[in-house]
Parts: sequence; structure tokens; C-alpha cells
Amino acid sequence: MREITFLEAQQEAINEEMGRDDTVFVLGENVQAMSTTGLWKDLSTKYGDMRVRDTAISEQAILGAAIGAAATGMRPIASLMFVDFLGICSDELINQLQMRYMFGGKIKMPLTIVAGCGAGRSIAAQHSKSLYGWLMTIQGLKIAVPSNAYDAKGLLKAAIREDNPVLYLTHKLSGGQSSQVPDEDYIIPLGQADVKREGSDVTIVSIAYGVTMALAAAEKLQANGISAEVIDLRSLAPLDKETIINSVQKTGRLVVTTEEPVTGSAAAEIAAIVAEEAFDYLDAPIKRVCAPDTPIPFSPGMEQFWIPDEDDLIKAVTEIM
Amino acid sequence: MREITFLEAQQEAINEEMGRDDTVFVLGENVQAMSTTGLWKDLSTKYGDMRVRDTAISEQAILGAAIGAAATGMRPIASLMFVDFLGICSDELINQLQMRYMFGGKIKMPLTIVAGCGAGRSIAAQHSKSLYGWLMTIQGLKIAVPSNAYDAKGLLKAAIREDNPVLYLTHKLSGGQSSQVPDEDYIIPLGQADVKREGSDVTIVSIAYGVTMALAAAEKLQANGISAEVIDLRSLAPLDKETIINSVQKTGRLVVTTEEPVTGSAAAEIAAIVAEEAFDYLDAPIKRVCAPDTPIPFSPGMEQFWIPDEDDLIKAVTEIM
Amino acid sequence: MAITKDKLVEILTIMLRIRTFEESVQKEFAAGTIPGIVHLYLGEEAIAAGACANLTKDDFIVSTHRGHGHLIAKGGKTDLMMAEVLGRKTGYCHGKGGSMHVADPDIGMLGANGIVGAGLPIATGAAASAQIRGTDQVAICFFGEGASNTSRFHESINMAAAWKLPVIYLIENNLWAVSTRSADVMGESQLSKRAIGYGIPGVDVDGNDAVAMYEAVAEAVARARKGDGPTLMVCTTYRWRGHMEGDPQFYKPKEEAEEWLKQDPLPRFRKYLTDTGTMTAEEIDAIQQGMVEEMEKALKFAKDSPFPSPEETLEDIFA
Amino acid sequence: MAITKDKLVEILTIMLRIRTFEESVQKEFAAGTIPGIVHLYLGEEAIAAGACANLTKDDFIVSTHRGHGHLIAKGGKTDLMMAEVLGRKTGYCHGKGGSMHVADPDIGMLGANGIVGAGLPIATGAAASAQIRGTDQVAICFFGEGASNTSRFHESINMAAAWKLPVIYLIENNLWAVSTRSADVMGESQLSKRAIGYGIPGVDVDGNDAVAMYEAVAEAVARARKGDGPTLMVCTTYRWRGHMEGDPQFYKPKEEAEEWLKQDPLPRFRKYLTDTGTMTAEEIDAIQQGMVEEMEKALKFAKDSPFPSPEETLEDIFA
Ligand SMILES: Cc1ncc(C[n+]2csc(CCOP(=O)(O)OP(=O)(O)O)c2C)c(N)n1
Ligand SMILES: Cc1ncc(C[n+]2csc(CCOP(=O)(O)OP(=O)(O)O)c2C)c(N)n1
Ligand SMILES: [Mg+2]
Ligand SMILES: [Mg+2]
Repeated sequence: MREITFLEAQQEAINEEMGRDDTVFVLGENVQAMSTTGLWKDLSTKYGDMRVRDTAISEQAILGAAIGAAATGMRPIASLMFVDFLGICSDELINQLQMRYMFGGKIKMPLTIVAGCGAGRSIAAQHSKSLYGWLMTIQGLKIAVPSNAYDAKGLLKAAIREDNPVLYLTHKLSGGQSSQVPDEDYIIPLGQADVKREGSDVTIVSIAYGVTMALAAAEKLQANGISAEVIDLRSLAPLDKETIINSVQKTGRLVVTTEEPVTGSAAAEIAAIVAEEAFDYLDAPIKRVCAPDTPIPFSPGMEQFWIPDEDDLIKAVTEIM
Repeated sequence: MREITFLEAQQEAINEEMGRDDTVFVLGENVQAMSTTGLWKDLSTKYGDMRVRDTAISEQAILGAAIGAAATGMRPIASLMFVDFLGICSDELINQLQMRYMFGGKIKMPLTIVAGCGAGRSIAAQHSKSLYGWLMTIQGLKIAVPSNAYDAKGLLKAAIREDNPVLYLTHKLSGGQSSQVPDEDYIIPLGQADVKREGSDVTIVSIAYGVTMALAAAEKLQANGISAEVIDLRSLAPLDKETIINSVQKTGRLVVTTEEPVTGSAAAEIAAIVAEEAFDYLDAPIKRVCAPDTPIPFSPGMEQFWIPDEDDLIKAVTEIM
Repeated sequence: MAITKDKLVEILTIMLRIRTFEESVQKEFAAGTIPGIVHLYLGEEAIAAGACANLTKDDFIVSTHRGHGHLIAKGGKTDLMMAEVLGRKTGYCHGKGGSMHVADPDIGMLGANGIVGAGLPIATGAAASAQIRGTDQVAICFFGEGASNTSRFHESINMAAAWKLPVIYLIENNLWAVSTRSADVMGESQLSKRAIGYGIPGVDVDGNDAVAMYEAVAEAVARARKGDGPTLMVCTTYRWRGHMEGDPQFYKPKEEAEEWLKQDPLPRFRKYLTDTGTMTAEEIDAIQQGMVEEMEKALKFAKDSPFPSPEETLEDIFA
Repeated sequence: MAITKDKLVEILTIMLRIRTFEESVQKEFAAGTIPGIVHLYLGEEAIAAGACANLTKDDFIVSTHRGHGHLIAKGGKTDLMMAEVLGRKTGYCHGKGGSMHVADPDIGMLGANGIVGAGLPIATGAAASAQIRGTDQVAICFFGEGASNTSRFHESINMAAAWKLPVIYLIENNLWAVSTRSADVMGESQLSKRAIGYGIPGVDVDGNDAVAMYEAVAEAVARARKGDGPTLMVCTTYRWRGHMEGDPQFYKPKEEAEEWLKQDPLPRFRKYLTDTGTMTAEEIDAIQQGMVEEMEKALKFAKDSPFPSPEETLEDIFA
């Protein structure tokens, strides 16, 4: 074990998987020299230009070629930079990734898409989205969003080894976070949520940087005598319903927070599942702590207003106690 | 009043609005000669090639140019054929339509996007989607989906006159439906649901061809002594929460049916709203009657299994009575 | 270039197989036994047949909504195809895909595709895969002149040109995209000129001439296998039928359609074969007759096959 | 073509305004007063200034993430821009947009844009709007050579060529797209050749020569206004700074950067103006001095302005 940052954990994951499996390769914009996320550090020197491929600004070709390569024996990692740019290659997401299904199970699609997400850096409407709810509607796509360095490495390795398409998102504010990470190889299976804090009065479901926020809120709630359980989803798809429902059975109360406009959010899906499958455990309305239904504004004061934060979460919890 | 079909109602709406306002124009693939939907019948003869513009197969240019035209004084109708094709121009949907907001309120965007949706014609995964939940996450977009000829005309005219972007969807199975339509000009305001059948035991929220299905199910439920209220949303955005909540207050039970994979569906959003804002009225779990989480299969038997139908709806209602 | 007799017979056989398959589908569709929609390749057979005669089983092709001919040319089995088109469990996709998604990855056929233009980056990726793995595989990407106006044309060809990928972008210019005459919605209708902007060869071919097709593609394939990168080929032909079966085609000038029917690639190739003494009329007729029988069997196989059970809807999503 | 003295002075003034504005932004960003990120137009001033000198207030331009220069060239006010870049309520977008979204539709500036390539169809649509309304308005669409590889380049130019729209697609080829040398990821780096594939003129211009820019765009604008359709212009220049402020630029060869600094468009234009006797050094210096004062005022205006209230987040979605 040693303490490393989120970004270092991710660099290790990719580096190790490229070393482990010759069919893993990276394609995307600016992956050879440097990139906005630093994920690709040193890879082209180590693995060469054939396996670390700079592309033009051509997101459809990037994701589409990754699909073609994945269908023919490779294990591509497609760098899409920001989740906001996925709109450009959404036909690949909604109509092409599903090749296996359309062909009656005839093909494997071992493909990892990596992108950043999240607000908080004042880069406005087109570079700050998370799109969790939008992405969850995509058939045949697994989605991982780690909240700490340990999970970041384990989920990324799992994604790369997965025989199905995985979208792996990193929240912009998570990159500097550090945690203890084992020296030896490990993965975190996709689709397993993690109870990051146990509690008995209310269940808070969160993801990505929202987990950090929820844990801080839980501390404050504790000071007010409210014991909050904090679940880190880690994967949006497959969604670990069981962990959520078990927790709600215990606490009787649910607050879901995801950083995105409330309408059509991942929080909506989770609320709907619980309202359908765990209704009898509920002692109070299900609260969603999300952003308002607007694009993300640039100016920091408005942006902070837009982002669901500790205060919003504490207020929501308090309202249903 | 006269009885006309859904398609005729739509043809009238476009024809009348083009006659009423010189800035209305149509662009898209095959709009001049004929189209898969027949929406554009006779328009190019009447209004000329300047206002009925055939494009190449270039969905980004179609929607992007419509945005540019809408921002500069025109009132475009962009024909996107099938909602499945919106993935291609999703950057326009999630990042460009929001021009007004990003510019601080400086521009109007009077733009109508028309497309078909829905399964039931055995045209497989890439031509049968509805994507309601996916589309509802888009900021600044209004969405109308009529279920009968009367609503079809009124909503389409409202969409064309609206100073904001509107996506107007037609379910493939709706086109032949007929209803009484007034001779005189009328619109149906966006964002107003319609109670298509009153009932007291359970609220069924539905949309598009699902309304036809829900009404048939309600008849059968009545025979079993269950009085179902059927709400036709008509617009997914703005969403008429009030009508839904008022109904749930009366019935105490909610079943939402939308034709799309259940995860991230419009039904999820509606369930979440009610679980948050009308929890105390609820006497039973909220049921969603949607499709399974898979692409749409081709072969008719599987396709019918995939489509949520009367039996599924009746079963869900019965389970919570 | 000297084409062997075997090659010529192979090309003819494929053309006849496509023609007969499509005629069967046409009849079945009219008879109402085929769910959904079908887009026929009638009149365009020389393209797929001539092109794919240059490939081995290991090479890749990527197809379109009008994909029956491509799959047959790559070695697809007509019984499994017919079963798929009829929505049967025994079909290539177990009834999940239908006409618009016929595929056989085992022979490198990466699928028909209902989204116009979507095949281009997929073919590009298959070619990148071959390049990284260091094989001599090539990919042929078939698409219509309509698809050449989609976004992916540009991004894919630029990527392949920059990376010198072993891929051939093969435009089937049948003049029409649904009811739109493609030349009317393009700035420049000589599509091969676009190659200049990517620094790759652009080649015009008579798509109704099987020999010309074979030879032009042979050159592009050789170039690709050598590592010299992609080629853009524009093969002119004509869409005999409506965009899909049932299309009344009000928009098509009758004389144009008639003129093109006279350019039928099959009699033309037949004449070439008999004129050059490569085959006799009887030999050709025998192959033709064999195809008729093959389609009867294929149809019987399909119709005797069960539909998938409804619950199979839930299978095949994840590996 | 004879350029009037007024025009030349106008171009110089705009270039100096852009230069001085960007230098102020550079300093402010380093000082930490600017939220988010900024992409500077330093070294590329001759392009926007020379191009927009051909437009009237009614014409349209569409910009990029590197948009300050374009807005200034179209007549934008530096105080409102500075306020926006600093996130103030008085800014062009009331703080909603910031550097990447500065816009002034009232003078036909349809916005900077954070999505590379997204401006192309928007400009195309503005040109279609002009064509349908029967005005003589034209649109200039500015974008980088990196953006020329995006999907929308192809779809937009093909549409404009087919419809003969009054639009100029103007590539600012500053050689780099973030840390990628664009020539390395393109099949053919002489971008003007792509025009051939759309049947429109493709023009290469020295983007650091203000007069050449003015003249080349004048011709394209005249063509557009006459109804003869779009032009593709490739204006070569260099991105002096990092992709955005704070970019350490490890990837850029030092000599290249130094070589290009010598091609600074401003001294070049200054020399032209003095050599031709159009302006004296003193006259030029006076304008320059005026700009320094304008930026001080703009900065003061911005800094004295309030931030929007958080609740304004909820405004401006629907008309
Ligand atoms: C992205 C997309 N846009 C539109 C359609 C509808 N569509 C199906 S086939 C077709 C025409 C294709 O023309 P072309 O590429 O020339 O192929 P052809 O049908 O002539 O073989 C169109 C517009 C589609 N399937 N996908
Ligand atoms: C669609 C999209 N892909 C990637 C990015 C990230 N990005 C921002 S600017 C840029 C480079 C643009 O290069 P170019 O068009 O040459 O403009 P320049 O920055 O050189 O002015 C990239 C890749 C983006 N904003 N949008
Ligand atoms: Mg065609
Ligand atoms: Mg550049």
C-alpha cells in the first residue's frame, strides 16, 4: 500500500493493462504529447505510436474506429476528453455500440471510453456537464465513475478488461484526491456500489465528487444527531439496486444526489426504482438533490448556485427527518 | 369540425403556418419529393424550393443550419425523419440549442424539429426508438408528442409558433388515427397534459401511442371494477406536474407507461417527481410499465414482447390494487 | 492484369447468387412474409462481387442498409440470410437484426447498418486493428453516394489517410438517395475529386462492369496491403428498385430507369465470358439454375425455422 | 483593388484593439482575476481584422473558442467583453457565457463556441437565412485548421455549395490544435485542396498580412453577395501562446515559435502603412496609446461591475 493520487492511480491502471495485454491501445486527440487530463503520461514513449494514436478532432471517427477495432480483436481505449463532447458521437453510443445485440450475440465489444465530467472549474455550459441520466439510457453500455484513487484504479482496470463497452468518467474535481492503493494488481468489479459511511437514519446515494460532498454533509448531520449512510454507486450501469434497497430498508429514508439538472437525472432513476421496489420501507418522500434545469452558467457565483452542495444536501435530509 | 387523420392534421398545420408566416421554412432529406412520413406533401409546389429545402444526408448540417437560421430571424422546421437519427446531431441538441442561455438571454430560437418515433413496424434497433427519457434531459428543449389528430394539429401549430426549440415527435403507429378537428385555427399550448379518461382508483400516465394502449387497458380494467384515470402528457417538456399530482391525490395510485427501456425513461422522471412531491398521497408503490433494458429486436414476436402493452399495463395496475 | 478463369466464375456465381436472392426477397416481400422493410441490391451486383473477389475470409467488409449483396459476396450463406430476413431463430442474427443488420463476423462481414454513414468509422477501426496487429488484412467499406455526404465520410477518410490504413472506401453511386437525386444536394457530383483533399487516390469505375470492378479493387487492395493507405473508389451504377420495396418511385424519370435497365451488369458479364470463351452459355445457365434451387432451399429452410421465443429479447446484450 | 485609407486605418485600429485586449486578458489571467480558461488570439489579429473590414453590421460572423478577436473585429465593445470574461453581470452574456461564449447577435456576431467545429452549420444556417429573406447579407465562419477535421466541416460546406449560400469558410491555420501538430493527423495538409471536392474556390492566404487578408476576403464576399456561393479560405498564421493560458507548451519547438514571432502581423502592417505613406508612425502610436487607455477603462468597468446574483442562474432559458 502507498498513498497515490487519483490521477496517478489511473495512469498506473492504463500502464499496467497496456503492459499486460498487447491488444490494448489508446486513440484520441492529443494523447501522444500531453492531454488535458494527464491520463496518457509517458505511454507513447513506452508503447509506441502504433498503440498510442493521436487523432484529428474527429470524435465520430475516434469512437467509431474504436468500435470497429473492438469488434475485430482489439481492446481500444477511446479518449473523448470531456463527456460534453459525447453528443458528437452519440450515434455511435445509441446505435452502434449495440452491434452484439443486433447481430444476435455474435461479437464482443471490449471498449473503454474515458472522459472527464463535472462542474466547478468555471468552464461553462459546454465543458462542465456530467450527463449521468442521459448516459444511463444507453443500452449495452456500462458506466463507472470513481470517487477516490483506490476505486479509480480498480474500476479502470476492470473497464479495460471488460468484454463490453464501458464508459469511465472522471470528475474534474477528483483528480487531486489521494488514497491508499495496494501495490499488487486488483480490480473493482463493475456494478458494485460501496457503502462509504454507515448510518441508520437516512440513506444518501451519491457518485463521483458528490461522494466527497456527501461524506462532508454526513459529518455535519452527525453533529445534529442525524446518522446518514453514504452509498457511493461507483457504477451507474449496472446499477447496484440491492445495496441501495438494503440501505433504505434499514434507514427508511432516501436522498439521492447527482450533479446534473434534476429532470431525467440518474437520481430520477434511483428514486423510481425505490418508489417501485422498496416503497414499503419508505417513511418519507424521496428527495433528489441535483442541479436546476438549466445549462451550467459560467460566472463562479452562479456556477456554485447550480452545483448541488453540502448545504442543499443537509437541507434535503433535514426536510424529511 | 370534420374527421381527419393524424397525418392530414399535421399536413394542415404545417401548410397553414407556412401560409401565415413567411419566415417558416422546411429543411431536411427528401422533403421536396416525398418523405417516409408524408408530412411535406405538396409544400414545395406551393411554397417553392427556397422554403422547402432538400438536403444531403447531413443531420448535423440540417439541425445546425436550422439553429443558425432560427438565431437570425427565420422559423425553421427541421425534418430529422426518425428520432433514432438524433444521435448524429446530439451536439446540436445538448450544446448548441442553448445559445440563448449561454448568451445571457440575447437570442430567440424559434425552431421545430420533427421526427418519427416508436416501435411496432419491425424495423429493428436503429429505427424504432422513442428516447423520451434521453431527450428530456436536454436543457431548453420543449417536447411534444401527440396521441390523436386533434392534438397533433394543435401541438404542431404551437410548436411552429413557439419562440424556443421544440421537438415534435410522431409515433409510427399514430399516423392513421382520425379525430374531429375544428375548421378554424387553434393551438394546444405546450406543457398541458390532458386527462383522456377520468377515473378514481389509479392514475395511468401515458404518451403518444401509449395513450391508445392505456385507454384500451382502462376499458378492460373497468370491466374488472377498477376505475383508471388516463392522463395523456402531450408534452414531455414542459412537464405538466400539476395534472399528474392532482390525479394521484385523487387516486392514490400511479402507473406510468412509456415505450422505451425502463432505465432512464420518462417514466422514471415522473415516478421520481411523484415520490418526492406527492409521496403522502400514495397508497402503493409507483409502477413503471416500460420496455426491458435492451435494444429493440427485429423479429415481430420479440418486438411485441419488448413493447409495453395492454397486458403489461393491466398486470401492473392489478399488482398495486 | 490477368484474371484467372476461376476468379471469373467465382464473380459470376456471386452475381447470380445475389440476383436470385434479391428476386426471392422481392417476391416474398410482396407476398407479405417479410416483416419490416427491405432494400434490394438488384442491378448493383457487379460491385460487391467484383470487389470482394479480391478478398480472403480474413479480410473485412462493412456494409449498409442495402446489405444482402455484400454479405453474399463475402461468402455469406443464403439460407441463414433468408432466415434472418424472415425473422427466424436460425438466421444470422437469431432474428434480432433482420435485413438491415445481417452480419457474419466470422467471415469478416461486420454488418449491414441502418444508419447511413455509420459503417465508415467501423471499417476504419477494423483497418486500424489489422495495422496494429500487423496482419495483411484489408477492409472494404461499402456505402452509397448519399452516405458520402455524411459527417463520418470526412472524419473516417481523413483518419485513414493520416494513418495510412489498409481500407478501401467504396462508393456505390446509384444516383439516388431515397427520393433525392444526390447530384442535386452536392456541391460537386464527381465524388472521386474529394480524394484530392485527403491526399489519397480517387478512382472512378463503371460499377456495372464486373471485370472493371475486380481490377480496380485489386489495385486498391494491393496498395492497402503494401501499407500505402486508403483509396476512394466511386462505382457508378443504378438503383433498379425503389429505395425500399413498396416505394412507388413517383420521383424517378421513367426513361432514366429504362436506360439503366439496359446496362444490366449480368448480361454484360455473360457476354464478356462467352465472347472471351471463358464460359459457355450452358455453363452459365447451369450456375443460374443452381441458384434457383439454392434459393428454394434457403426459403424452405427459413420458413421451416421457428421464430425466436419472445424471451430471447433479453439475451445477447452483454458478453 | 484599391483599399481606401479609412479602411486601412480601421483594420489597424482593430488589430491594435485585439492585441491590447488580449495582452490585458493575459495579464489578468496570470493575476488570477479571470475564472475558467482563456484562449488568446495573439499573433492572429490580421485575420479577423482584415476579414471583417469587408462586412457591415448586418452581416454575420461565427466564431470559435478563440473568439475575442472575432468579436472585436465585428465591432464588439471591449468593456462588455472584459466584463464577460471576468464573469460580471454587465458582460455581453451577463456572466452566463464567459470567454468561450462571448457573443453579440445585435451586430451579427453569433457567438464564440466551446465545441470545435460547431460554428460551421450555424454559419451555414445564417447564410441560408439571408438567402431566403433575400438580403445581401453574408456570413463569415471562422474556425481553426483543427476544426477543419470535424464532421461539420464536410456537411456544412457541402450544404452551402449545393445551395450556393453566401458564406465564407475561413480556416485560421495556426498549425496547432492543442498539443497536436495538425499536419500530423491529416491526410493532406494543404487544406485549400478540399475545396475541389465541393466545387467551390479554395484560396490560400498569408494570414499575417492584413492587406492580403482584406483583399482575399473582399473577393469571396463579393462572390457571396452576387449569389455565386461559398468560398473556402485557408489563412496561415501561428498560435503565439499556449492552447490556453497556463499551457506549458512542452510540445512546441522553440525555433518554430521564435521564427513565427518575427512574422508578427502588426509591425508588418505598420511598415506597410508608413512605407506607403498612408499613416505616420506618430498617428499609429496615437491609436496604440488610445487602445491602452481603452483597455484600462474596460478593465475598470469590468472590475467595478457586480457579479450576477446566484439566482440569475435560473433566468434566460426560454424566450
Ligand atoms: C443517418 C441517417 N439518415 C437518414 C437515413 C434514412 N435513409 C435510409 S437509406 C437513405 C438513403 C441512402 O442513400 P445512399 O447512401 O445513396 O444509399 P442507397 O440507398 O442509394 O443504396 C436514407 C436517407 C438513415 N437511415 N440514416
Ligand atoms: C468537439 C471538440 N473536440 C475537442 C475539443 C477540445 N479542444 C478545444 S480547442 C481544440 C483545438 C482546436 O484547434 P483549432 O481548430 O486548430 O483551433 P485553435 O485552437 O488552433 O485556434 C480542441 C481539441 C472541443 N472543444 N470540442
Ligand atoms: Mg444511392
Ligand atoms: Mg489550430
